[in-house]
Amino acid sequence: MTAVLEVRGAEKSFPGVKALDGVDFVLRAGEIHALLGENGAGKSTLIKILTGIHEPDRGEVRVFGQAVHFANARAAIEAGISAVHQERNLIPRMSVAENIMLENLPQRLGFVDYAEVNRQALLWLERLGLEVAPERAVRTLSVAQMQLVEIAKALVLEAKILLMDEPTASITPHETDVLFGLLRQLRDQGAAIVFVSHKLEEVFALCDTVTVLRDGRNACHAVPLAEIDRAAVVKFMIGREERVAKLGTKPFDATATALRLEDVATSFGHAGVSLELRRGEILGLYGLVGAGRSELAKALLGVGHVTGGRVEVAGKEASIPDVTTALHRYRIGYISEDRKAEGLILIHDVASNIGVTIWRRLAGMLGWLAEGRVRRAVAPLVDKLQVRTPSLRQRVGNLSGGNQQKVSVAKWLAAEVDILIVDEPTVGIDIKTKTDLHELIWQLAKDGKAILLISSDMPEMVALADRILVMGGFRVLGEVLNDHDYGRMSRAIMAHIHEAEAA
Amino acid sequence: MGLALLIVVLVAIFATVNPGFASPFNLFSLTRVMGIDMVIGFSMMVVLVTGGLNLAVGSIGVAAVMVGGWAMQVQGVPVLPAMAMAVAFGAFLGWINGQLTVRIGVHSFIVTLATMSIFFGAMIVLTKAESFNALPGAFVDLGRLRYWGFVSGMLPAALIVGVGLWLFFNRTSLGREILAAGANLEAARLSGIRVERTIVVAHAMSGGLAALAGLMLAARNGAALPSMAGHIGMSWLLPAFLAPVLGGTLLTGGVISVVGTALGAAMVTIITNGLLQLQVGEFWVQMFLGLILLAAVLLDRLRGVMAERRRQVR
Amino acid sequence: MSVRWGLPVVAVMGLVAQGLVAGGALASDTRVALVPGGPHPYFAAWADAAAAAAADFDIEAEYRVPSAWELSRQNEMIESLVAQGFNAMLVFPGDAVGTNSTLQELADFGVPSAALAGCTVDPSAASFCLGTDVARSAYLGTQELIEALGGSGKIAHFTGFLVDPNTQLRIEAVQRAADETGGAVEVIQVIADIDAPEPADEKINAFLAARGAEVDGIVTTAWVPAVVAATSLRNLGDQRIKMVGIDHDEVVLQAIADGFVHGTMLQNPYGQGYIGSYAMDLIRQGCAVKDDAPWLETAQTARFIDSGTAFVDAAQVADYQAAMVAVTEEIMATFKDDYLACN
Amino acid sequence: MTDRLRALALADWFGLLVVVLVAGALLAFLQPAFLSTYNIYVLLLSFSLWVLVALAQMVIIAIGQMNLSVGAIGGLVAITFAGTMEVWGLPIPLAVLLGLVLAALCGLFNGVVTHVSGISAFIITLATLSIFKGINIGITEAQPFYAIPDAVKAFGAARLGGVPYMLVVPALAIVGVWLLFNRMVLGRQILAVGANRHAAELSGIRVGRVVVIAHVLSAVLAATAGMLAVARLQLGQPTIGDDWLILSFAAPVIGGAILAGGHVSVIGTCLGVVIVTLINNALVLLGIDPFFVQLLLGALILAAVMLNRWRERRREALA
Repeated sequence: MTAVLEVRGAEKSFPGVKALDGVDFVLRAGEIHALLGENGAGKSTLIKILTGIHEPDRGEVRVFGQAVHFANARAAIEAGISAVHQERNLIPRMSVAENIMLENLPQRLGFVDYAEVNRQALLWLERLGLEVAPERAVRTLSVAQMQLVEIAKALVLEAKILLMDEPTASITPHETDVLFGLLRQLRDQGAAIVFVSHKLEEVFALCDTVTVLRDGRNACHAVPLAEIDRAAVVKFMIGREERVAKLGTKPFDATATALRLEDVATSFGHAGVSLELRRGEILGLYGLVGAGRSELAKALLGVGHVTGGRVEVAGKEASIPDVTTALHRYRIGYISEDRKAEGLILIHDVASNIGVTIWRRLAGMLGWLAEGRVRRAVAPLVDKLQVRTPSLRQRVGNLSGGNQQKVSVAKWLAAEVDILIVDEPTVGIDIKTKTDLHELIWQLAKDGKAILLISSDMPEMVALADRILVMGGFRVLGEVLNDHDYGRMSRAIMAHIHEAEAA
Repeated sequence: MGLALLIVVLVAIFATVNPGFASPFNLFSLTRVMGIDMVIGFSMMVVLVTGGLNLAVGSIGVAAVMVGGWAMQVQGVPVLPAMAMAVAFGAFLGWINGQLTVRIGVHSFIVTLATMSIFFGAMIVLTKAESFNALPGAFVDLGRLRYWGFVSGMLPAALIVGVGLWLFFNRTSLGREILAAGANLEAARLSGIRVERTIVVAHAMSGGLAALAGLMLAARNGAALPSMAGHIGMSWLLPAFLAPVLGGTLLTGGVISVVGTALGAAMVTIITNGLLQLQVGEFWVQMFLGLILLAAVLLDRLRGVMAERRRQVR
Repeated sequence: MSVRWGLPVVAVMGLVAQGLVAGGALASDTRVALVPGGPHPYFAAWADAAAAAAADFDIEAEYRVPSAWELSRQNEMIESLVAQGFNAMLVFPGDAVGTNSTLQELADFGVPSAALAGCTVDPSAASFCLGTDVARSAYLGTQELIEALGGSGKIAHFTGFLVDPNTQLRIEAVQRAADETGGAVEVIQVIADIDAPEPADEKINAFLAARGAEVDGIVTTAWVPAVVAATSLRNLGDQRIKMVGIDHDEVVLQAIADGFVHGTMLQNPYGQGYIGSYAMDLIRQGCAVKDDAPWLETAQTARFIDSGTAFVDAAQVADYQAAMVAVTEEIMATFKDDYLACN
Repeated sequence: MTDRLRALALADWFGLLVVVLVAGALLAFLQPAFLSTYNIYVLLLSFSLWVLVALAQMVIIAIGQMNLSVGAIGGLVAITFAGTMEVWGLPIPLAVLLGLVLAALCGLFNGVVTHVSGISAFIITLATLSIFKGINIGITEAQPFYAIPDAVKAFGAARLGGVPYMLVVPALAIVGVWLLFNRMVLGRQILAVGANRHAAELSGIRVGRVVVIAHVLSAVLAATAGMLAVARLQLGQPTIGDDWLILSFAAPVIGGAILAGGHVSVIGTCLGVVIVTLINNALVLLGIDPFFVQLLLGALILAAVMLNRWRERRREALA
């Protein structure tokens, strides 16, 4: 097989960091090639070089044997490389079809030919099994549908080289199956596909070859996946054996109810949601993206409102009009799944990000906030959570993803909440830090906090939760008592989901 | 700070080319304009940190001053309570802006675009556009206050306000909350901050500061004039935006530089004054002002980029 | 006017040094600056007047324009001129009230000043006000209009910025002239705040559309409305509606010649600049302003000198400048004796 | 058919259309002269000028930026147009062309400086506003140019019943801009850049080029407005453009444009201009005391914005 894409000795430095330090990468026609690595290993830099966003400082990139220098994204597209990027890259007010065709809108007499736009887009929607009208505005779609539009947008170019950066992050298992079928079909037709994912299960299910990066270098280079196993891949990624989170036993008082929902309906559209969360317990909320889990959390916090049923906090009926009340009266905290948009203030420093929940409490007369007091309140938490930061003055935006997540946990520890809602705590976080965070959450529960864990990461759920509520369509589909056996638990959970899909 | 350096260079150039620049008379009038422009700049700055804008600074300033003038001249209210009334009235108008912004849920640009007309129009209706020119001597004397023979009282006044603002935004919970909400509204909301309130407070502060700037200008003019900020208060907009923007306050919110705003105002006043002194053809002054401002903005940007590079390398 | 691309530094420094030695006895040390409220065509004649005065009286006289029509810009300009060594100031008040504090400071610094073209409101540090009595001009213009209408009819008044104190006086004066007819003449509409040409065009034409058939006369008391109204009447081809404009814009003058505008209330900017510079030089040389001079009293000040207000209609429009030169010469002839006490 | 009606009722500008019709009916009832041929002509004249000003701003709002220098560009081109004809005796078409080229250069400057420096266009155009206006004042020394060729004057004054000839220019501009944003790749790219700059970049759109083109387009539209103002006023006033800023933002925003970028409505903007024009017209037609004019203008603009926002929320609730 011929190499359609070849990277030799790529180097790329950013001020202060050497992101790529002599990386090789070879992609052949007719293969699906997994590109793996921890955050900061250089994956995204390599992808950005291949899509024309960055230029390498040194080394060469060859496409179909020709040395290329991409000045911008357009140049990469023209060279025959198309990509599904990790970030959302759709124009919300434009139609599905126009988004898909945006790189190359068909024209007639200088005007966009919308009939043709819709016709071509529809072909790909059908192949992906996405049943939405091509004229529909993207902003009215669900997250999973948007992800599929994103994929269609990359496929429509019919490029010989396809880069897919975490394409399955927010789509359902069924949609994932359809996508994988399609990718295999494209591969068999001779396309070369790069597949980036944190879900090793998917990598082993789909890919033929793997390249792992670590610290800007090749940990391995184009190894056939048939020849190695999961443990070996993980070792390539983190440089040693995977450390299993040390979670001891965690008895909790079954009588101390922290939060109770009875037949709750919300302005987001939840109906008949009941649950009970005890102090010291980790209650999992499992469900696919769009099941209504984060929305439930937000309704409890007062971002939306509870329109029916009864909410009790620590045994007393609670009405929560806004987040301030949730935090200061009922001591409920929420670690958002979207760190950048909802969790952290990236342009502010560590001290401010952690202190934000307790400024009111620390303030003296006339709201006076002595710097020393904030520092004394914040510094122990930074130590306790082992946030790696040069100082409390460091901008949070300059920290790594894992450390950012620790900061957002720290701010709720500072607030001394009793009930902590943790939403997708380890999305986009590398394996090392992930283990730390699991231990941290476990420890928090052990210290007596009631934790509502929202996660789409089944292994995480099975490892951490005491009980798992399965959600779908803004309702509770069922409950599973966790015995920490992955196989049994995942079957039980999926059974609830399939039952609901069938009904 | 790059601006401080730029200011030193400009002063050196102007003082060398025209000794009149450094004369006590000129320094006095320069520091007086500087002080007023600083407070106008602060007035815009406190709204910029929320990621909003306040186009009505001029309208509020004039409306509040007319209230103060009416209180002093017609009602015989003593100077200090009358000034407090004017500031409170300005804050009230700002509060209206804040409430409208939060309630309607549109950008404050649009809200204040409408209210700048409304406040100014109401002021004209109520005053019949007549000025108050028999203000108490104690008030008018504030405009003539002079220290060491060449510093107008306006400058220390503005600096005191600046120190107050710096403390407010760096050392009080409310100030920090405004900054947090300005940087990331949703994150602040989910951290238990009443974000709507921070926006309303920022607008009210902006109104109060605009009123204060108006009072300073009224003291300088010796009268409360409906015309002092131009048609619907438009002539304040340039100094209002230039000072914070040159000083590094982000239009997207969340970052504040009180010192920068003060230096920005100082630089604009010095450039304007210096250009007048240089006797470039007077009709061309405005163009040179624009060019120098553009150069300053670009230079500052370049400096920022370089500093960022250096910082990252370290 | 010449555009100066930087005077030789030495010369500037010399001049400044000279200027800063205040109260010198040399005949030619007067440096007078003529400062309008902002860029505006009305004041163009001041530049010529300044040049002529500089040559005739052996002084330095310069026309310096604030970069925008704002009181604060004008104040900055005036202060900077003093710093540059100008020692006498002729100012069109950016605000009839607000300019006083600046003039007071000039006086405190030993720089005499006078209000030119428009007046400041008393009490003022201005030595005198040489210019147009805006109220009187509006009043006389309205009377001319009423006469042209044959003593009765409906009239409209178009004027400038409401926040300009002069606008108040004009509105009142027009109303007063109409009231004096005992109801025969009625002011049916006042349109203000139309100093920018596009809104003026929009509003004046809207008015003509709504009440063009009803209205018999128009009086305008600001530059832009006069120009725009004259153009509109010309476009409409309407010679029925009588209009009295203000100032000497070519458009207005041509419309008078062509019969679309009845006449205009001329002012005398050249005379203002020329006589003003002359007076300032004398005051600098030790003359004092007399208290018992034949001052006129206006709504704004008790020390008013009329620089000449003339109504010009089709008969005089061809050589309106001659009329102004005559007025200027007339005032000049007795100015020193009438208004100043020199030793 | 009912689907079509429903789509119409859901369109951004439907509420505005209702407002315009109701306001028009009310005005016609209160003041019969409102519907007179001459008043229609006056309204259309105002509309002709303002709609170009509003479109000039709208193009920049579409990329999520602001152009504070529209008025300054309009004024500079106006006096250049008038001045070159008076002083150099340039033939009209050449003067028009020169004006457009000058505007394109101004826009190019705004766009390139904004893009290359990465500083917000708000700040850059705040500075260039001063520069362009300064050049204007420097050249004219505040004196108007009077010698406008008769052909230009005639064009500014000519009408066919209630329709001014001048309306041709904005009509072409409206159709052109509508086609641009709804049917042409460039327009869709402008909207894509405004909605999500990063996504647009990754979709192979040359963001810098699109931003610069939008600024050039904005300047050219402003220039067209400036030259029409000369034809209309029959003289080259240096103050042309001084008063454009508020309307330039008010009309697109009333028309449903999102200041953050990515969504503008040409029809909505036109209706926004109509509403502001109607308000101004009504204030004169109804003989409102001049002291109340500013207050009412602001209050009505606020009311229009609130109404539009209320409708939007209701529509979102329905969708």
